Amino acid sequence: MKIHEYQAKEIFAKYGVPIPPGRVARTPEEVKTIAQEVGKPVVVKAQVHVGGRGKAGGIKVGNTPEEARSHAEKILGMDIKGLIVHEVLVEEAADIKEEYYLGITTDRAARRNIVMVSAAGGIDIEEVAATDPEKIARLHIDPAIGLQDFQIRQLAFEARLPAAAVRGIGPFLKALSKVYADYDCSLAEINPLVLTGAGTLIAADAKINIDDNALFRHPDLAQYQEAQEDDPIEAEAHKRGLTYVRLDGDIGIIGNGAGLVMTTLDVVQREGGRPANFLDIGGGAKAEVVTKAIDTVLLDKNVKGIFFNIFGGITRGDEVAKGMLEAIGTMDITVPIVVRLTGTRAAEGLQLLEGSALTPAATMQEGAQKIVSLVNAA
Amino acid sequence: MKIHEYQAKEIFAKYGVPIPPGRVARTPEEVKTIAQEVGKPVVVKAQVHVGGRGKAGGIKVGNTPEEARSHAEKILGMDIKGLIVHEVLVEEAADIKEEYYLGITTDRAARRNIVMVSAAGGIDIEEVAATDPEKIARLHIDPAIGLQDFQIRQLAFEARLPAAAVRGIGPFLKALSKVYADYDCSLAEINPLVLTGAGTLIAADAKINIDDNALFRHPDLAQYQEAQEDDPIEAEAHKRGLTYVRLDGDIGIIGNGAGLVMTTLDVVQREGGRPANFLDIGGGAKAEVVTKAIDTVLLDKNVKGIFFNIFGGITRGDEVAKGMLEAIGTMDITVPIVVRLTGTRAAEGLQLLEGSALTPAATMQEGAQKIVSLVNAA
Amino acid sequence: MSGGIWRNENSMSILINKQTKLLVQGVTGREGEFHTRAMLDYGTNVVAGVTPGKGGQLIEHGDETVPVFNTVKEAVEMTGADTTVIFVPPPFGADAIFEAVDAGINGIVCITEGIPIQDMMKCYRFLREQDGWMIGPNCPGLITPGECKIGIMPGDIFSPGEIGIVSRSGTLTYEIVDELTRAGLGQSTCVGIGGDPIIGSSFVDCLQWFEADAATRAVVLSGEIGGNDEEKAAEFIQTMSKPVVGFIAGKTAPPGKRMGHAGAIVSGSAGTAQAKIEALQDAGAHVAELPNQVPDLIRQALSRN
Amino acid sequence: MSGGIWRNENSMSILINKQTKLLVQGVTGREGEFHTRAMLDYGTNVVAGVTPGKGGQLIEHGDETVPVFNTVKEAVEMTGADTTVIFVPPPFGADAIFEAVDAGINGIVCITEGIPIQDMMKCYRFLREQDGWMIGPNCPGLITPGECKIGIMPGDIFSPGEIGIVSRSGTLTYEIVDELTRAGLGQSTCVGIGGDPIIGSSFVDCLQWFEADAATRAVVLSGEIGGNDEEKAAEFIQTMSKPVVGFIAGKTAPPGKRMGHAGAIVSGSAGTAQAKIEALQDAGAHVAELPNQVPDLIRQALSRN
Repeated sequence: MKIHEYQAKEIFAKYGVPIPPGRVARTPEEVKTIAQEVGKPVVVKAQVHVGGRGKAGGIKVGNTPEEARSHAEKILGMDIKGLIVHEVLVEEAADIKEEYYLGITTDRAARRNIVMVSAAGGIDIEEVAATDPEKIARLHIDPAIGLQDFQIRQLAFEARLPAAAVRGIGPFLKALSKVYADYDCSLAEINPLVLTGAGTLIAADAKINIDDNALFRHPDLAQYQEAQEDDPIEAEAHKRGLTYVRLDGDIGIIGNGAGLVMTTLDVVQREGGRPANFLDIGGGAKAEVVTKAIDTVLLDKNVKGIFFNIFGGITRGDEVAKGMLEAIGTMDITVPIVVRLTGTRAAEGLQLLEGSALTPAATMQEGAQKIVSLVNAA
Repeated sequence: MKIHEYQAKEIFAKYGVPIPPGRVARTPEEVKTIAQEVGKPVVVKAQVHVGGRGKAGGIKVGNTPEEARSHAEKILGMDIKGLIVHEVLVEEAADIKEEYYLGITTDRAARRNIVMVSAAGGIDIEEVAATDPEKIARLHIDPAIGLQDFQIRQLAFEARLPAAAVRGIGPFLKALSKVYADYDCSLAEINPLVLTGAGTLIAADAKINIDDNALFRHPDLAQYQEAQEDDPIEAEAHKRGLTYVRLDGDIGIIGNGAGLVMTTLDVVQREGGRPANFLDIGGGAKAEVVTKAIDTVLLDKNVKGIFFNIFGGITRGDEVAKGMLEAIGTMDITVPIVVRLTGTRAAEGLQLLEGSALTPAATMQEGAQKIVSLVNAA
Repeated sequence: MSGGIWRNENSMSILINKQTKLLVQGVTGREGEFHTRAMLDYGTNVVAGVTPGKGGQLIEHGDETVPVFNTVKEAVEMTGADTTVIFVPPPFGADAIFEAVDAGINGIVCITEGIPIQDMMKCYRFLREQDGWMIGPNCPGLITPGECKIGIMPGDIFSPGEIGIVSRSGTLTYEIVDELTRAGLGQSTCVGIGGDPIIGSSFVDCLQWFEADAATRAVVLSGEIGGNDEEKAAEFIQTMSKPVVGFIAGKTAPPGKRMGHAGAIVSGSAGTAQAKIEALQDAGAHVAELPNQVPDLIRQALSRN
Repeated sequence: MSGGIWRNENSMSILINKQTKLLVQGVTGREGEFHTRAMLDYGTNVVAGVTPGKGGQLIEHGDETVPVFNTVKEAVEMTGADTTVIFVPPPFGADAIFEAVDAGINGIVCITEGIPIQDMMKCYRFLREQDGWMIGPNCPGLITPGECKIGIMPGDIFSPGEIGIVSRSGTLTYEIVDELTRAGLGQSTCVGIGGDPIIGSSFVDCLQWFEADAATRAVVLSGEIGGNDEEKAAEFIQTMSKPVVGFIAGKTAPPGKRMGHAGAIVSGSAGTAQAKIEALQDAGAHVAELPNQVPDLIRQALSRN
């Protein structure tokens, strides 16, 4: 789960991390009021769950409260990569002398969390990672003992931070790793950590992603939960509890198991079709889930046909077939549906489908061929 | 460092552990007021840093506020093993159905912390440990992963707690181990954990000792710091930063290094003397420390002579001798002092002492013999 | 952990066989009990179950009776269980793994899906110090056809034979196994290692076991996009004497959601299907484009070997 | 950790010798610098120091120059240091130990007194997974006379020879060493293991090393009241081929302050001087009543052996 910059900063503030004075606003007037309270030039930042806000015009400096209000009028309601801006963070514009990068994320290959520090922070850090990887100091956290002070020193010295920052980043990295652990993060970043003209350090931007599997032990984060997807159908599918990813083709794909569904996409593409989505209904295909899946796929008006690919393992083929018949009986479906059933009780399942509007297939390849020709014929 | 029951309970309460309603009082009138607030029979408990309060008459149940006040009159000011009672904890008397024992301490042999649970809690737990050790379930905490839920279940089942307590002790043990870790305890106990007639669990008594070496990271505990010793000279020595233990003989013993001082006690005893104390001045014998050490030993009016046993390692013998001469020059000392110096610059040191009131000795044994005969001759 | 290779006396399969004494953690839950019965039906030697607070209960199934204990320690002491399969809900997954290790269990199969990644990191760190092995979490389990099934896979699609299978996904594996069985190619052992970021045994671990197993003549590796486990497997395949046939799912899948800067810095551009296919091919493995091509590639590889 | 036995090629002493390349952590502190100079005077091969933020400084001592680095990692990379001695203040003790281990240091001597016990528990847990060794904390260090001194003991009381010494205390050890040296009995290596509840190497570890060391003919074990390390040592002494002479301090010391119920439950009645003396005697060791009896007992033991 992603949370907004201002929410991440609220968390960091609890851990003693200095952040610029300011707060979130939902109207231009509020923005002006906050800018007046701050009493210095402010930055107005769009709060959306998508990267590249700055380049899309979602971050502006207001030198006066009136200028801040006027920026807010443009930013609030702005569409950034399909997401509408409902909130902006208004805070004192940092007096930036240098920008550093601090980040922690999961390093899957090492099966450990990795901490990264760079003296070349700011929006170009990914560029730095690609072209000058040695400019990013990194090391792994041993889960048995956590981030140790010597590692913080090592990162600071290896990143060649200036002496003031070497002494200063300790509390920032400690807070970052504590937040990371306490909130079950999959990512926690302070970028940039700003060294100001006055020689102090401040977290000018912050980012936190939470491991969805761990949300059960963070009931306090429920308030931050909102649509994470830029696509409205993906958002709706998520609400319905389905694993759905929208693609740009015209054949809806539904199957059980991520590997099988991905393979189904590959086979359909290989037969000349263009998948409209990825949808994994998981194990145990109850009629209700089948109905929800078909309905979700059809929210995409580009869909001209559906390929249902089920390997009956623990899921029994005859029950899947019953679920499908029940589903299509209650829905008004105009596109062709090809159903491939294999595995446990597949024969019984296919028998049940005989005489229905559904087109049966014996193998994945046959099913892919059938749906492609049906959609092309339409 | 030991802290009082009511202080330990304040900490446990922060961790969500249910404790009986009540608070600490310093006068009988306060006790009556608290008993009135509680509105039920209360227990009045002496707060002193010594065991066996109950048997000494320091714990009494008051069925009415007036009775509580009357008990408090007797308990406040009471002398329990040399310590005067200044405070009492007044709290609702628990409706005890069963008493359990929960404790964590350092198991030096295993180099790990050990958790113990018994269904036979209460004041006789040590008796249980001696006679029915199998009635105490125990297991070690792996410092890499901490106390795990399965261990809590294992302790509860192996201690043969009733089903209600098996389910209920989880939060108590988790809080206990969290307090233990967060406060650098060397001991944390809830004894008894009371199962009330109503079927709920409540911590009726609590005990916490803190690792002195870790006090630097617990500035919040400074408020709890007070004399830990029942002996006034020990308390005074502690205040002066000396490692002093009072014994019941008449020969004061001062040396550098615990092992050497302990050996000096043994040798003096072997030569027929009776040591009055253990005093380790540690490394680097500055004149000031020598003065403080002699002064402290002489606070004990039984002392009829002093044996100074120094192995000059890093501590140089000539500097020790200078320190001693300076010390006795400024003090009015009437008892004989034997000084044994060996190691680095010992010869120079002994030369300096020539002509002084101090009796030199070449070996530990010779020194012991000299002080014993001097004291016996006095 | 990764070095701990379990072998039975005759090395007739990897990790599990007829002698395996299985414990089921979470045995009285809906999933746990359902699959306990299915495993008993398959012939798996289920000797005990654990559900805290239900110690003393019995699970009766046909002629067989599985006793339920409160703790794994007690179950191991009373029945000699050496392997466990975990069906507990995700908040209790890591605790169940720790309990199994602490009680001296040698092999762990964790079916549970949704265990927090920080929990698994601690588990993995801890497991690496031990001698045993773990498959999963979030996996279908493993099976030595005709001898022992531990997990949730449909037993009837498998047949005994000489092909080892290791896979990150569930139903896709069944698809491949089904093709093999129908083509007359039986399996020595089939391992679903699970799709989570942190898993007990990797492709490389399983390939080592198959390489050392006298009963396995060739191996099918079924991977998918994400991570770099397939690339690491390719490195090991170069050192193997036995042929490996690969299949990678996700050739047309869109790039995964980005994880901020840090994710990009760590993973770089790795993890695409194309990169994995090329790594396997460079290592000498044959890579099928469709699951139904796997049996032919296996036959060709065996005839060449 | 406890199994990691370091041996030099000719096994002429335990743990340290002329080849030891020593790093000093906390080298610019008052204690650190003072003892660095004393160790250089003794002939110890001090190759580097570490004080964060003082990297680049040099410590000049006579003809010798010790470079200071910001991190242990850098110091090891630049100088090949293999052993470290730690003089940092107690709040940073555990961190210094972790840093040394992480940088690949093989031997650690921790002089620091007052490290919190929970810190040391984590260190010990971590060290046990490594191959190296640690002496201390809260110890005087160790010395192979004439070759290498690591720690704070006065070098001039030691003389090279064949007696190994292992002790829990500082000045008492000097007392015994002084008696041995004056009696013409030199020492192979003398180890002060430290008096804290959690230490890196126990009596048993050191006895194993001495038993395996060709240069050591007999061992002096100097213990004191508290804990049960001496009792464990006695068990090991039964298996040793070399004679051991013991001394236990604290025969007349009052029983230690009680640690509530839990302490009594854990420790029981163990830890008295009498119990330790009897355990050693039952194991075949000769126990001196006074430190000055040690040389004679050693001579008797050697003549019998």
